[in-house]
Amino acid sequence: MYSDKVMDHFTNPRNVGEIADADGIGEVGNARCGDIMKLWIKVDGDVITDIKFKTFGCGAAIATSSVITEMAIGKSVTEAEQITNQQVAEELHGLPAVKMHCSNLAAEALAAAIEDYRKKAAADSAS
Amino acid sequence: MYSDKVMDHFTNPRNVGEIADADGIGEVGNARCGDIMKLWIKVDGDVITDIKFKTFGCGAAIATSSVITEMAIGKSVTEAEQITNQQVAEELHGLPAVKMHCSNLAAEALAAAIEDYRKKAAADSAS
Amino acid sequence: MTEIYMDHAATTPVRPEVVEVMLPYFGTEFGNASSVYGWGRRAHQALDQARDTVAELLGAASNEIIFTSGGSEGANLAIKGVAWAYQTKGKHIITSAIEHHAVLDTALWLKKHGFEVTILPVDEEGFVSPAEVEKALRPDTILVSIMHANNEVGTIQPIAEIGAIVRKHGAFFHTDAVQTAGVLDLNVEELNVDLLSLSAHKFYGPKGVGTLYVRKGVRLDPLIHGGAQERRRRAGTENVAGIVGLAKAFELAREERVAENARLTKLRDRLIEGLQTIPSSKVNGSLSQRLPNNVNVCFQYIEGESMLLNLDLRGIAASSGSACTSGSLDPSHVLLAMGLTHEIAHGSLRLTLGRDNTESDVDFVLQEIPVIVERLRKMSPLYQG
Amino acid sequence: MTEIYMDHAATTPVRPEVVEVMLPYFGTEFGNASSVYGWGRRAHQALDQARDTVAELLGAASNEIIFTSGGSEGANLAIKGVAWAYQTKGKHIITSAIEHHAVLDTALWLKKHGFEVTILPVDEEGFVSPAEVEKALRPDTILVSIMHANNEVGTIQPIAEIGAIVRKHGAFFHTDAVQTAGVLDLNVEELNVDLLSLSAHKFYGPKGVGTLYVRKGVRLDPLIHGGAQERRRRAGTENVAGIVGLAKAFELAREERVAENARLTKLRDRLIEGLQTIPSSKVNGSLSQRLPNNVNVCFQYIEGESMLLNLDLRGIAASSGSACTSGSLDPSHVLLAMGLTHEIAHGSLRLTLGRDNTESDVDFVLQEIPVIVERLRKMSPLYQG
Ligand SMILES: Cc1ncc(COP(=O)(O)O)c(C=O)c1O
Ligand SMILES: Cc1ncc(COP(=O)(O)O)c(C=O)c1O
Repeated sequence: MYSDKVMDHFTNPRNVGEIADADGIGEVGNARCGDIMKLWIKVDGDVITDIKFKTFGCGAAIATSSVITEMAIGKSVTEAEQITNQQVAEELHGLPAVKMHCSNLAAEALAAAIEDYRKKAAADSAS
Repeated sequence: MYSDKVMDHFTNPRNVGEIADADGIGEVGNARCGDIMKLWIKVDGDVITDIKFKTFGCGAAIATSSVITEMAIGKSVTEAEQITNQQVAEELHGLPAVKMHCSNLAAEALAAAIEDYRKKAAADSAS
Repeated sequence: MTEIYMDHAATTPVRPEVVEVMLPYFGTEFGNASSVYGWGRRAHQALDQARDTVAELLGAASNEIIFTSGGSEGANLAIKGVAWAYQTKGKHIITSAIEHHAVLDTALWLKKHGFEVTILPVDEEGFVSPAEVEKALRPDTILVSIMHANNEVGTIQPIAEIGAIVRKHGAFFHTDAVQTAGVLDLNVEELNVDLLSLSAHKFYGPKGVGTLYVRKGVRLDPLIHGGAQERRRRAGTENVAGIVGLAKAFELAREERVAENARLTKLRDRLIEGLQTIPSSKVNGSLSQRLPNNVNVCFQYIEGESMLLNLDLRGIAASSGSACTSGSLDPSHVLLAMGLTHEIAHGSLRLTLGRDNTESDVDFVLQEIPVIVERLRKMSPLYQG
Repeated sequence: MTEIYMDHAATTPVRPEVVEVMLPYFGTEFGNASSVYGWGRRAHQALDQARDTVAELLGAASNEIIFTSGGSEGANLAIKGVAWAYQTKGKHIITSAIEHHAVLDTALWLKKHGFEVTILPVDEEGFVSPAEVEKALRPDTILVSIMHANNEVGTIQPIAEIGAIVRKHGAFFHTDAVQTAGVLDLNVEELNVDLLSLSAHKFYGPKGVGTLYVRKGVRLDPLIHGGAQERRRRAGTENVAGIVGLAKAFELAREERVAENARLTKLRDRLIEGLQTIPSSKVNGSLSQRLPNNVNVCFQYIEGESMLLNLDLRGIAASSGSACTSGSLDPSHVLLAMGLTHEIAHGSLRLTLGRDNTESDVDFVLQEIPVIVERLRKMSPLYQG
């Protein structure tokens, strides 16, 4: 049902954890649907230098969270922001149809984290 | 589906044929239902001395015709008249349920032959 | 006594090659195809593969294939499924007088539930007329169901032509292909059908498993509600062994089809020719548009079952009318619809050939039947021979 | 890697003794049970014998037994069959919130067709209250359908008590016994049921075959119309091999039932005890009225599928909620009906034991699960461990 790449990321998820002094935090999903993703990013200049995640969810949810951390790291926030759920699924060599909508929230979680980073940065420069 | 006794009478039917100078002839059933029985009887005194049948019909129809000829021969017409379809079925060690109504007409054929005999006898004595 | 089986339209033995591919799914590969772990995934793969095979053989897409428990369920699902799903669009259904009871009785049941049913007549060879179908079609006709080939007399209907007419009028078209699957080329595009049902045990697969093809876009209310199997159109834990067996049997039949049909046609024609020499006999059905394995003859003055019993005593397995309704005493509704009288219809004999039949089987049958017919006629009050 | 199968509520392997009795009916004894000749009569005899066996095991008469294609068809036939046959008497049906979808979805479909459906709640252990059934019964109630034991949490309902109430009010009573057939004693008299459905593949028989018991006098509209099989209540060429297999498997299960249940209960309790030591875990379902092979636990903060995948990677086959609906993303409707929150219901794990499981299997599972739970919790944003 899952590709080898999904299983690889599920079995050995990259960048699990939290960042204590994160520059941005994004959280999407809810327990009702069975998927919650939380992403922490560290930004230096405009570049994402560190990223960590925690996920409550199925195999697809964990694998998408893991793979997006690899996709985002080293990218500028503007680039990272443009990653779509579709690209995440492709990076994992596809996801089962039933998982495409609910469990593929990683791009949204990343976007939320970047938005949070932007808000904080704006607040910082305003203060 | 059929008892051994049914199969015996079906395979080796007794008294098949016609009686040219019969004292009574009975015919029941119709081709629409798939069963027609015709019985010829010869009566001496009050006793059935000979009996023959022809049947268009299924295995049960042929076997019941055959067995009733054996049951009736040597009996007085009054006794023979009292043979029921149920007795015919019992004599054959039973019939499949689906065959009990349609193909078990032999007693009726015999009764019809006896009625015919009575009518003729009455006509003869009246003339 | 050698036993000769000539009732392949009733059912067929499962081929050893088919049993072989089924066996693992009883044992080591017994998983539920809905489960996520290894056993479940392997069962699911087996289903996917069977589905692809069947789809390809029908010229269909895999997601247009529903596995059922046989031909009867397939016909019921097709007809009730479309009827309930489209009842707001229309309530008129068209079928023919010679359909299998799985179609006819389903249509009549729907009639009790507010649907209107038109039952088309057939001609003396058993053909449904495409022109009659066109005349019967109405704006509120939602479904037409005409069988591909008849199980009793073997007449093959002009399905592609009827399908084109039905499509033009915007109704859906189901064909009961239970007797043609594995025998004729079944391409759903060429046949112009929207739904097609078949049953594995008629082509050397297992009993209790069948297929309903449903064209993409045709909605169906499920007949069996419950789990999410078969894309929510047929609930129930999938009969993996049976489905794998169906696909294998279908594949084998279609590979061997052309050569086997040629062989059977020769045997069939030899049988027909031989039986026609019996006085007061009549071959039923079309001689040109006929299943390669079907022989159906009426012998006047005698009744079918007594003939079958005599044949059985000589080791020959045959049928009189449809095996499914042999519990009934009515003569075949198919023969009556073709204009035969009750009396003659009662005397019908069906011989359907198969893989195991040889020329010497045919010759043995041709030797026995005249004797039996003669014997029974001598007993018959209708015969003035 | 050793593979441990602990999903016997989803399906079971066919026992070799069962496959063995089935095999002849694929090959030499392939006849259509409706045919009059030798092959047909022998197939018919095999059916009769299977029917007698099943009837006896249920405390029923042979003519009260209908063979189906499985549990889902059985439930659909029972519910739709009674509903259509008695719709002029009344249109009210009662069932419970924790039924299998084969029952629930059927009832909901009938609702679309003008029937009224009352869905009874359950308590936190999954019990339907007989008093609630009595309150829900109305003069126009024609059918009540309550499952014998739940497939997810294993809670066994007070069927005999509910049945007595239903009978007093003049409605018919169906129980879905798919999870209890072969496990509990099923006597239709003692259970006070009018209809009872079961499925062979849950007790080491083949997939695609089941039984519906229908008490004499209860009328049913067929679900599958057509031939005269099963006394006109279920058309279609009989799956002789499958039916013979069902009877054999049922017989074996009932012979071994008492000893096997004792063995399984011990394993089950060992599992439950071990899993309860994991923090923030909760056993679902009744502890006293429970299937001997069922374990169902929720682990807070983690999600079921990711647990199943991890177990699969360690060679352990288990389930989360019902296998039939694992295509869905909703948590179990059973756990929600028992009052669990969505969040907790998503973290459920079902382990169902069977003939092949040993104490060392249990110990291996008890060693693996805490590691997996810990690992997933560490990844979970909900866990503040
Ligand atoms: C309680 C219950 N009812 C009905 C069914 C349906 O049975 P089947 O899959 O054989 O159709 C199942 C199993 O899937 C079940 O567990
Ligand atoms: C033309 C036709 N349709 C439908 C059926 C029903 O198929 P099944 O017995 O597999 O349900 C049959 C055979 O019995 C048939 O010959």
